[in-house]
Amino acid sequence: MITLTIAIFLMGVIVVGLLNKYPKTAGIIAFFVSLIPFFALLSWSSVMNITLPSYLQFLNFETSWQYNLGPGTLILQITPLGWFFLLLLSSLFPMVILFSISYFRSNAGGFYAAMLLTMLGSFGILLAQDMLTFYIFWEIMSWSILALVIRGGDRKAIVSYLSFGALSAMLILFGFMLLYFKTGTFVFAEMHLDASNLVLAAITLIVSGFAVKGALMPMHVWAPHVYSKSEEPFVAFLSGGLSKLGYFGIMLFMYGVVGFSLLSSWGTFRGVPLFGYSLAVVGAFTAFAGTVLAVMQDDLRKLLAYSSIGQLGYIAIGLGIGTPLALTGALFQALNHTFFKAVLFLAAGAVYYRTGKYKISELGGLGYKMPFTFLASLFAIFALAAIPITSGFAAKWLLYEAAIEKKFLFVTPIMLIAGVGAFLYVYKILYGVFLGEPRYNVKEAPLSQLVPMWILVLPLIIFLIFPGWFVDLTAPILQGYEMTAIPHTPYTINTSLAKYNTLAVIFAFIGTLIFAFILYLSKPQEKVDHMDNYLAGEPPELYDYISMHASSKYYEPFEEVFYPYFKRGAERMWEIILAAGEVFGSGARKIYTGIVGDYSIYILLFFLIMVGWWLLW
Amino acid sequence: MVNYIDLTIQILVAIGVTALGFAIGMLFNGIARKITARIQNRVGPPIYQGYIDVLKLFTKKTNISHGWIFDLAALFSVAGIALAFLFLPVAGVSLLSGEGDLFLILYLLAIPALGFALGAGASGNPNAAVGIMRALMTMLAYELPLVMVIIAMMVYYDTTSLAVIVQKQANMHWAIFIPVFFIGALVADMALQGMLMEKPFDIPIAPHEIATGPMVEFGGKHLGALMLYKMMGIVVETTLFVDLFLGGGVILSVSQFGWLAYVVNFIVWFLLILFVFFIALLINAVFPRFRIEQALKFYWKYDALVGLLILIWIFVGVTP
Amino acid sequence: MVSIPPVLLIAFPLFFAFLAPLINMVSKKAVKPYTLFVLLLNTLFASIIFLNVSSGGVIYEQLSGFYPPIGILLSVGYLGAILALLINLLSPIVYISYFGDAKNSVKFSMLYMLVTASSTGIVITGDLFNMFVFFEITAVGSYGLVASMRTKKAFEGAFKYIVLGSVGSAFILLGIATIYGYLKTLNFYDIALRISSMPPTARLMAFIFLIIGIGVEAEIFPLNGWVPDAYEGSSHRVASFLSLGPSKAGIYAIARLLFTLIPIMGGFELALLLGLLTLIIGELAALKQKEIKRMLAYSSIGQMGLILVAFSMDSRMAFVAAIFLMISHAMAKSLLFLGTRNYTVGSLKNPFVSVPIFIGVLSIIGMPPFPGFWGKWYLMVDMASQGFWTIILLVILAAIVEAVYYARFLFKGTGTEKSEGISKSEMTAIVILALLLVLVGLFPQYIYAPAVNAASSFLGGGP
Amino acid sequence: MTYELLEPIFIISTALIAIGLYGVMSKKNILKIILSLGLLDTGVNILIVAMGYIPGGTAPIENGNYSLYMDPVPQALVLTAIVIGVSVTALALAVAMGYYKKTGTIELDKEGVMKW
Repeated sequence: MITLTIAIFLMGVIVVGLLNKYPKTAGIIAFFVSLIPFFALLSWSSVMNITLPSYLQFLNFETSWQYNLGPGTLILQITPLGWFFLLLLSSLFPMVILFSISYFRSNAGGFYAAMLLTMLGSFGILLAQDMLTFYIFWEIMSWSILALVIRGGDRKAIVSYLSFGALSAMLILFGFMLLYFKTGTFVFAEMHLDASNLVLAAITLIVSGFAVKGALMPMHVWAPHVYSKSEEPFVAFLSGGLSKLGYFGIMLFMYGVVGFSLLSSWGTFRGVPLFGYSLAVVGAFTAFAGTVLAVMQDDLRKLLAYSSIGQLGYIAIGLGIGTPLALTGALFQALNHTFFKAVLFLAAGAVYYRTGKYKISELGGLGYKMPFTFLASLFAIFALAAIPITSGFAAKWLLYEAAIEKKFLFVTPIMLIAGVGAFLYVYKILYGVFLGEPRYNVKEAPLSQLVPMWILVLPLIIFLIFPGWFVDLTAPILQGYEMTAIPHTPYTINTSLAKYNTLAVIFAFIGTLIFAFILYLSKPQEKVDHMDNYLAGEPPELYDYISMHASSKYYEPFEEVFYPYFKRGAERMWEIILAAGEVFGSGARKIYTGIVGDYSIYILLFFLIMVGWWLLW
Repeated sequence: MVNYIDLTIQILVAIGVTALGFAIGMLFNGIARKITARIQNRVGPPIYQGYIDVLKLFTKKTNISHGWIFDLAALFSVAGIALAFLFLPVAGVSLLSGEGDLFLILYLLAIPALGFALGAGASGNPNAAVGIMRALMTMLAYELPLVMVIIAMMVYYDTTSLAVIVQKQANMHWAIFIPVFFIGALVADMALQGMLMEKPFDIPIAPHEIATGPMVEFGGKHLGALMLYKMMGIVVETTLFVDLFLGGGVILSVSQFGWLAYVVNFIVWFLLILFVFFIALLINAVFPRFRIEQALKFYWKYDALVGLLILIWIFVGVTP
Repeated sequence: MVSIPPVLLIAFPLFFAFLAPLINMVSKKAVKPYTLFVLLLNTLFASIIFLNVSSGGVIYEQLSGFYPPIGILLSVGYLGAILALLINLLSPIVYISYFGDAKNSVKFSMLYMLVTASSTGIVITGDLFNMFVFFEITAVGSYGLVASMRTKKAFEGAFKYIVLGSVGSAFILLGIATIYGYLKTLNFYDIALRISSMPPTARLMAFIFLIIGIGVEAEIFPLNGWVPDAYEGSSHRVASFLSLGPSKAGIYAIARLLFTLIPIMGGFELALLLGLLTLIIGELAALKQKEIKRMLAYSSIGQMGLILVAFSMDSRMAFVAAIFLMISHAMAKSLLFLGTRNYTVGSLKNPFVSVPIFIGVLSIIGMPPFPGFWGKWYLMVDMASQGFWTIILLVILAAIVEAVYYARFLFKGTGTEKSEGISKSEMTAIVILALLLVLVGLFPQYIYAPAVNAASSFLGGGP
Repeated sequence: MTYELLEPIFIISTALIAIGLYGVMSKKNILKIILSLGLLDTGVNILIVAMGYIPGGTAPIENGNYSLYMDPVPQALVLTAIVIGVSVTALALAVAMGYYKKTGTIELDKEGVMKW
């Protein structure tokens, strides 16, 4: 069945690629192909101790698969961790494809082909059991993203993505080679690592390679360019789904291959491995800086990009701390981020589909025009800002608890402040795009765009009520790392520090809402246009750009305070490194003077050096 | 099996305490106006003016709504602030406080704020938008020192639950008597000034610049709801402060004194929050308003620096 | 299985190359199909010989009636068979691109067949002097091809190539003279057998002479001054052809020299040093390059350096890696040279251009599942198991630099510039090349088995 | 077999090679470079022919007298090398003509050349 899956995927790639002229047909075919990983996921649910309902028993994908490539063997096998991340990706992917069917009006075959390839790559990565397989699928995923970035057509995005992609690939490759030198095998299960510095170097390289995909600072430079200059459904999948693969890699290698006890053997600080501690610090820094930068953006997609960077930083914090509590939190954050960021990017896509604009200062008042898009994004925004009426809060809460439990005195305030900063930029989205005065007379997004958005909102609500179900999912994963899942019931989570009862929150909120609603219903009201306001004057023309909308330079005082500290960012650092490389490059170029006599002199010199070397030797 | 009688009693207590909270909030509004007037050598309105205002607004005949998003503001702000209050231990009585912790409370406080901001944004008035921007930035500003102190306390008491922190301060082992948390209380009090939107941090509502900012478009029952939110907000925020540093006002143990303890504790709690509020009012009366950048710089440079010292103190002091 | 004499591989196109003017007299239109037919037939021969070799081992063939060591010997080894197939497979594909060209020069077709034949000759010959002759034919043909654009740049590049090529051939002759002077033989086996009887000084001198002479053709660092200029001066098609034929033959000769001919002490270390220098200088020089053919030429230099590094590891795995790298470079670089005529980023709008170019770039950078990846992977695995960290680091840095300049170059501009684009025939050629890249990448096992044979044979001192 | 390096023939050939290389390295004029290449070739050829020289030997032509003849292989080599040299020179001259037609000069000037 896996052979068949891969074959179908590859055939799908070719077929949709050839159907470039017929975007709708290609989209529908791609949608059906994209459902396969989800079925595979269902059929493997036994690894998570979930029994499949009888009407789904006909799905039986084999749980392990090998393919002999002559010199090496591809080994795929489902593991709990892989299953979990496959859950995120395979449920997001069909929705994104569904969204794109109506999003693209022409020339979409290449898009679907590359998207299918990214999913194929991710599928392989999540199941890989040895480094060769992992690397092959990792790079397939990586360059299919590149293909999609090229479709976006922005040079800076392409150059930064390809450069960082290569950097990441090479870091990972170098790390793999170190591990291979140490163990003499590529297979994860056969590796016997010890606490030598070589292994430490290897794991550091590997983790920094994955950090590029996970957009951890200072490896994040590519992300804003790519996110803001590519097609929206792809960005939704990239930010929501593919960026998680970086954290999958980090988790796999830190806890699956190396293991917590070995990590601890390189030194611990207050019970946390130093390695993890530094990862957590990097994550916290990323969370904070990403948030601050997000507040400063005017382009909706750039804002969401920096917000992604910031939110992904939380996952790194959780993976760094490495207690069961923290890992649960990190995985939960990964799940939430997958769905809410996808919804937000899709909503941005729907807004663009209708208005053709991405600049926040040029949008406004769409909340009444596109109410369902607005509501879906509102839910996503609640999740992003960790408001406790979506599951977004539970994840952040677990991470805070984990940090306090390990007495991360300096990291936790940064995390919290980043959380507060998130309010700032989500309000920018809300106000700039959906609220304020209307500027466009547009219709609601088409149904095939609304449906995926609302389906993606569902998990945020389900796991709000039953965070315990989520903890159940993490149990087999943690078991693999010789840890036990945190104590929980379906709707409560207990930690050594406190308890979180979702039912209490929900019922209390419903109760207070009823109270408020009664107050609200006390008197009848009159509805007026929301231009009819205290300013008492009409703007010159209703749908004119010279309007009273305040979203242009909305956080100007904020920028004035923070900009000086952020203007010399990581991008500048990399530019300096590149410039240094170019200095060497122009030095090397100067060798080729274009004068044939000089070239002959090189030959003679080489001859003389050889002879001289021999004479000396 | 759920004990329905217990549950009913709990719900009734919750409703009662919430109502009490709203009542106290309205009272505080009157007290605030009276005190400010006295400091400024005016007579001022009567102390029950808050009740009159709310009653008037809710019985007004013309109510203007700017659409359903606008209406969300009224719902969310009242519901949210009441929700936050339910999760606070009040005078040692932990209603739902055992079901959540300080982080939850900090985030619950965001619900009314966000709802309020939604409504204000939906009104389409630029003044409102500017006001919200200022409010959010003030929030960012004061949260840093506040959070630093709170985290120092969490690590010190080895819990994140506010109820447990209050319990550990029982028998007058109030945090404020510990030198480091005395400084912490000062830091947090500065933050409280911003939370209460009193001068010098009343930037968001600055009536002279942006016509009361977010509230500019509200009238009638909508404004009534917002006033309820603001009044209740005073109670919630001062209670949070009292719970953190002043042992929640608990001076008598319930197990020893029975119902008397409740009465005494509630009175002490009331006096303490009044005292905290009074300090805020005094500062309010004598200071001019900051600009928003100045507020941010004040909190992040000076207040947070002290907060950082507290963190270092705890970091060195607490053995893992 | 049919077995055919390897000499056909050389003689056949040579003969028909000289017939081409006759065909031209009969019908001008027939020349292109005729040439393609000849090349394709040669592909067929090459594949039969490849199959013969992989099933039956090395094929020897004497020419001119004398027995070795006096007579001229052809010996098709495993590596020779692979490369002969590679060259003869790719040269018709690149030739396809000529069909869409308005120009119809019989000289071009002749030279093309000539160079194909002689490059093949280099990889299947068993005689040093023979190799020299083939080198010279290749070189003369290539000079003519480079100059065939008849622009100032073309003449200039061709002239530089001629000068350096002639100096190189003089060095080869000197090397041959040295060897012959001592051993009185030019047969590879004889030389290899009796090389130890040569005094070390003479042996070393011969080695130096030969490596300089061959190195000019193989684009090794201090000897490759002509490369950027000649590639820049020549047409895209010729550059494409040069990177698949002559350069591969040259690096084959270097490998032959290193492994079987004159195994001197420190030879591999020297090769490693030269390879690394070539790699780094080539990649760095490409970093700030503005002219696309020149950039690709520098990139070629870097790739040749990498292949030399792989050979210099003197181990089976790395040898296999070198073979994959050669395949990757031959296919991908000719694809890129062909596909980037009239290049602007706007030409990427056409999927039949953008997808092949994309695949080519990926293979060069070393992304799976393309041949370049297998090459780099085996090379790294081999170096890792020997613990050569510094070299791995250098190779990795070079790969990153490579990615940076390819990205900067291929995707520069805004995408709105109009471009004439490339002709249908060129498109056909690059699509076929891309397909080949994908096939080799997805099924490396079919290359791996002969490659391992080649490695064992070379490491054991055979052809 | 011994070689005496001081034999004049070796001195001559080495000198020719050196002159040829010097010319290639230092001259900008295309014709001078081509001439230098010719010198270089000639030097190498002389060296190879000299290598096969046996004092008193005859030409390696089968005429019944087997006693002493030159080594035929170097001569064959040199013949081939001369042919190749001629063709390369011819090609180089053709290229020089082409260059002259395009630029009006046979100097490889410094400004116009492709470089870097």
